[in-house]
Amino acid sequence: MLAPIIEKRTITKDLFVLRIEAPAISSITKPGQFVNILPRTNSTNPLLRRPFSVYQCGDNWIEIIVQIHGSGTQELAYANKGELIDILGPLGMPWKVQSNNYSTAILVVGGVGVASMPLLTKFFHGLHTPFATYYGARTASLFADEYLQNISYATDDGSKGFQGNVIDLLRNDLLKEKHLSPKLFVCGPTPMMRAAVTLAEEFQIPCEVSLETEMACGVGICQGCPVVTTEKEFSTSGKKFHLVCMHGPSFEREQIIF
Amino acid sequence: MLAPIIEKRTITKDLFVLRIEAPAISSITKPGQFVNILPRTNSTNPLLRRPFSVYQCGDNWIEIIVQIHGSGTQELAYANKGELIDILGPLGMPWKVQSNNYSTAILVVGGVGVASMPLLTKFFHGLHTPFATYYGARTASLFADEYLQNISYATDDGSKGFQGNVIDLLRNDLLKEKHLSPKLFVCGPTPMMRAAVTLAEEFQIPCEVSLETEMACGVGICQGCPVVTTEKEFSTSGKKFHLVCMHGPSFEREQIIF
Amino acid sequence: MGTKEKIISSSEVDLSVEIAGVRFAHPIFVASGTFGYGSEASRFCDISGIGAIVTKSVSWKPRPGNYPRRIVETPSGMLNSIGLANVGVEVFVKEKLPYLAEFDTKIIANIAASSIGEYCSVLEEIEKNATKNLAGYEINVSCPNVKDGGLSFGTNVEMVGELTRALRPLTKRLLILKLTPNVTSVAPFAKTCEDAGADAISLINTVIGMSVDIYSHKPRISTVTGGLSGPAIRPIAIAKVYEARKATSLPIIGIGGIANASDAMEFFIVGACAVQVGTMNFVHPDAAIIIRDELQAILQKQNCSSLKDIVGSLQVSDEMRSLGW
Amino acid sequence: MGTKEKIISSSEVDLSVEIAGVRFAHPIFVASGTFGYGSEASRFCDISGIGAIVTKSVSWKPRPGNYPRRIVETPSGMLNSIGLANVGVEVFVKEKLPYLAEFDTKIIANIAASSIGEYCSVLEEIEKNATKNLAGYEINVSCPNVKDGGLSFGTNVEMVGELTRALRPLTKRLLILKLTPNVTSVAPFAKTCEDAGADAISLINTVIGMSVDIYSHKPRISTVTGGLSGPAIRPIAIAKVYEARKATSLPIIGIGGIANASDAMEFFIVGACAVQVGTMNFVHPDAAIIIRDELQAILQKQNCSSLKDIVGSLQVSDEMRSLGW
Ligand SMILES: Cc1cc2nc3c(=O)[nH]c(=O)nc-3n(C[C@H](O)[C@H](O)[C@H](O)COP(=O)(O)OP(=O)(O)OC[C@H]3O[C@@H](n4cnc5c(N)ncnc54)[C@H](O)[C@@H]3O)c2cc1C
Ligand SMILES: Cc1cc2nc3c(=O)[nH]c(=O)nc-3n(C[C@H](O)[C@H](O)[C@H](O)COP(=O)(O)OP(=O)(O)OC[C@H]3O[C@@H](n4cnc5c(N)ncnc54)[C@H](O)[C@@H]3O)c2cc1C
Ligand SMILES: Cc1cc2nc3c(=O)[nH]c(=O)nc-3n(C[C@H](O)[C@H](O)[C@H](O)COP(=O)(O)O)c2cc1C
Ligand SMILES: Cc1cc2nc3c(=O)[nH]c(=O)nc-3n(C[C@H](O)[C@H](O)[C@H](O)COP(=O)(O)O)c2cc1C
Ligand code: FES
Ligand code: FES
Repeated sequence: MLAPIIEKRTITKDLFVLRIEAPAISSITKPGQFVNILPRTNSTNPLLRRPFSVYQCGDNWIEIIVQIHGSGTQELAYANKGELIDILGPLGMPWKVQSNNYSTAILVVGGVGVASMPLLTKFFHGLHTPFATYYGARTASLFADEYLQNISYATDDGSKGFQGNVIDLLRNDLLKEKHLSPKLFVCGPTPMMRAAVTLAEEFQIPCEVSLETEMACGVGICQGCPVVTTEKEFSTSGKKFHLVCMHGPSFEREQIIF
Repeated sequence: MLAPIIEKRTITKDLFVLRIEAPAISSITKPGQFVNILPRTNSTNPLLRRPFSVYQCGDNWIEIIVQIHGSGTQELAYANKGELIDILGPLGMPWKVQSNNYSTAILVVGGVGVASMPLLTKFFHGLHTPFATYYGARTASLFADEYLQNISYATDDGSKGFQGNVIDLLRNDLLKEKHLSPKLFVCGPTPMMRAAVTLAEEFQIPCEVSLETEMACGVGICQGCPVVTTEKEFSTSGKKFHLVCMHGPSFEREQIIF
Repeated sequence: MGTKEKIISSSEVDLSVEIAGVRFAHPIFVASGTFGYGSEASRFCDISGIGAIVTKSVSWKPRPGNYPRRIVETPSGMLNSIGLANVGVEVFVKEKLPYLAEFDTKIIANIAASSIGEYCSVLEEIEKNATKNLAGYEINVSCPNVKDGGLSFGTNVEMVGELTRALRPLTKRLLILKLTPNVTSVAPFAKTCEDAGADAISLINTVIGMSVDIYSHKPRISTVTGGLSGPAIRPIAIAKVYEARKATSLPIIGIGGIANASDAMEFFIVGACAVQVGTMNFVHPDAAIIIRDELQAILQKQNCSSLKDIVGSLQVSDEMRSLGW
Repeated sequence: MGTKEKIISSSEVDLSVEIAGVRFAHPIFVASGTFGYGSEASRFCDISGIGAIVTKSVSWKPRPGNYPRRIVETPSGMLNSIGLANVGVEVFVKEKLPYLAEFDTKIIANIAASSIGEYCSVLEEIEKNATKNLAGYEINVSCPNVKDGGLSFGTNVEMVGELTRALRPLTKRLLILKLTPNVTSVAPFAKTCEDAGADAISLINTVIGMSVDIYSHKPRISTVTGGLSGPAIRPIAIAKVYEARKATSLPIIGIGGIANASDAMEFFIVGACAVQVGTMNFVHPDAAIIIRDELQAILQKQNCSSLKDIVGSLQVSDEMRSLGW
């Protein structure tokens, strides 16, 4: 679907937000879903779409927040307000917010993992579910917290909040039993997500992580985005893998080995 | 060389002019030479540069006039003022204006063949060489005559000047012996250039045509742009071909078979 | 073409194609492994509007597929090493075929196996459970990404002959052999398929390729090499179809890097009677539908009333035939 | 790598490479047929800064080359059918070699011929007129675009062996065999070259490809098929180098789709000790120089003091080795 960019905001040198007019997507997107965007129409290089979490939804628009990484995201950085981009979505399964195994939601965020948190924040806020956000970054200037709430910050350089990593900050609070029956919703770099899973195992609390893998299609037809599962008999892809695009991108910690 | 676009002018829906700041090129370009432009940096599709005649030269800039044709020219149409484009030149040999086998220069132009005429016009104007321009197009709105002088127009639909093709218009004037010892300098669609050569043969006058062939390199290293020659022993490419990029793009009618 | 000729209206253009007696509404199919089993893309694509669906290679047992990383983007292409991840023939006939039977299109079941016996068993199992729109079988003897994925078959012309002869008596439906480009010459394979009783051949499967991560110094694909697909390989595919066309009179289904109707036309002109869209489904899940519509428009513009006039219409002068001069 | 390790400064990175005793300043060469005879691009490129120049294939007699159209752009690549247009060995030794002798770089003379005798004659003629920077010969047995361009040699492993054995006694300089990717397996060719006494192999030459004009229904290239080159084929080239690497201990010069230093690194990691830049010279006549500088920067970043540590550093786990599981 071709959709116009209606706003572009720069957050940091290599982080920006695109607001795209797409009522068909904004009307049905749930927290944790993503869209698949073709960086460039009419060229076969880059060839494939790039997946981006839906960062925010309005009446007739969605936003994505993009970290410049390689050729495709660089291409998007060149896009201007008014231009059309080719977008497919919403894709993937939402965060598993409906499960009744927790009473406090803990949003654990690292870097551009922030992308899937605003819709989750909105959801918990709307339902008056108690929630807290733990947000880590290298330094204060890298936070993109416009849509977040109840935030505890951690920075490597101590320029904002706790000095150290966000998982240690969270551990301190869990040790203090600050949160009643918490579940972790985690999105960030893989090492941080692994640390979060270890922490959740330690405290025996539920934990859902949102994974990133390379994707060719984003819709379940290429089988290109597997993650190893702990389950024995689950997906149409056989016994050993889930597809991140179709069964994820987020998984309960017990479902997968990553 | 990366050079900034300092102006962009639209002539018709699919014809536009880019002014590019490039003193190293503008200072040495001769009428009939061309530049080779990469439609897009950092992508391998389109892969190759596209050749464009130097349309006009200023102190520190050159202009090209571009007809949208396929993916590469479309890409250039998206380029904006301020952007950098990758340009190589000047390339090729100039029009053979120095030969003393003519006293009146006749510029014969069809369609986007106009691109190599302004510098030629400037040259003759500067030397006070008598010259006349015959310019044909489908209809009046397609003329790009801002830099031309002494123009006789021909249009297919009669909307400006002579109704019919520009070669017939020229034949009429040659029959009337309107020009003293003329030489034709021709650039336009291949059928029109062939007709010009036939006309020149008929009147036994010199005629130089500016050819277009696909080019991979534009500098003589790929051997991808041959034109069949009449000569027996000429180029490093062997006996049978000239390279349009290196030995051309313009050739005296006796040199080639096209 | 002259402007005075009769202008063909789009609805008049006959896109239908018949392969060994089986009629397809149009010649734009989707390729095995690039469209799942139909259900996944149904949200984005009018399944009934596809010429035919070639299903993901199915083997006797379910296969989990290869460890990640399975895909890498390359210039105008991609490498994959999925490893024939599939549900196995049991689930295939119980769930997938019945699901696909609901759509007004033809189904071609692609089969992968590691022995002639297994190929035969899978085909027989499907044949026993055939649904009304099952048009036939495409035999994958060309998967480069698993040890037992058939490429050992695919590069051995005797084996391809033997396999074809073994499968032929088991079905009256279409028997299509899918050939690999990873051979010096594809002509003997095409000829052998014809002699052994195949109804058609399809080509090309992916081209063996590789990519390396320059930071970890590891291959990017978990199986070291993978299969290259997408627009990058289209010129290779067209050359292979051209070579096969000269070697056999069997119908040929062209595959490789098709992104639009113009690309498809190149295959038709060279002699393919149908084509399959692969990698481009990942970019546009409705690629086959879009290409069908574009094709109709192109043929109309060329004032051509039937695709049949295009198939094999390549103009090669004798001068051209004598490579070099 | 750890941040505490010694940081290598650019000037310390040793890019030099030795192939069978011949030292090259750095491993970025330009490929035959993509840099003319040096003079053409000298305006845009510091010739002396190139690792080595492999000259356009030279044959005994001058060859005009094929009729136009000779080139077609394809997705991330191009097809060519130049037809070995060249000045012939007489002009080559009289004009081209002496011109190139003026530059502070090494020259590798690429030879094409249609018989073992002709290959020998051309090599002997050049050997007789050798200039001081002539490092050796690259034997083109892989041109797909002329009837007698060697591809008949290139796809026949016995012929390649015989040719190598015939040429070997004629020179003490480097004897490099340039192999084609248009074979089922390149390994036997690599092995044969080693056994027959070659000093090195280079690969790949172009991949056979084709493109059709959908309006005229004619092949776009005058010889119907042409050779595909450029970034599109890079994954194929890397896979072929990997295959050859396992089959021989000869030095390998990697060729195919190299556009930047990262691409070159992939070839080094897989086991090439040098690379040639081809098609990308057409886009950037100074590509080899740019890539040399980028390479230096990359190695510096990886804290690597010598290219030798990179060559063949591919990490393949046993798990990976067992294709599929
Ligand atoms: C479900 C999901 C949600 C994501 N949400 C966001 C987001 O909201 N904001 C954001 O900035 N990034 C997000 N990413 C990561 C983003 O998709 C990659 O950064 C992007 O694809 C890189 O493309 P490139 O062309 O710039 O990089 P290149 O390295 O040039 O890409 C080459 C290929 O690798 C793939 N690739 C490279 N890195 C990644 C990666 N980390 N994840 C997936 N594919 C990758 C590309 O898609 C492409 O196919 C998300 C990824 C996934 C899977
Ligand atoms: C010496 C010379 C001077 C030229 N001057 C001008 C000019 O001043 N203004 C202008 O608008 N056009 C000019 N052209 C034509 C222009 O180069 C082509 O229109 C352009 O290359 C088409 O690129 P594309 O990507 O839009 O088309 P595509 O068809 O997508 O291009 C595909 C490939 O074919 C080549 N190609 C296609 N058509 C032509 C053609 N007519 N000539 C050469 N190569 C072609 C392209 O360069 C490219 O490699 C000139 C051509 C030559 C040879
Ligand atoms: C991710 C992926 C999975 C594939 N799986 C199969 C398969 O299971 N069986 C098969 O016969 N071909 C398979 N193929 C090959 C395609 O069917 C097709 O032959 C090839 O990709 C070339 O076409 P394309 O360039 O249009 O993709 C697969 C290709 C891709 C890219
Ligand atoms: C236009 C052109 C001409 C070529 N001519 C020759 C040649 O004369 N001899 C030869 O051995 N290889 C020739 N090649 C092949 C290249 O040397 C190289 O092997 C091939 O193009 C792959 O590298 P690339 O992808 O970097 O271009 C030619 C390639 C091109 C594109
Ligand atoms: S990205 Fe294709 S199946 Fe997940
Ligand atoms: S375009 Fe390369 S030689 Fe002329």
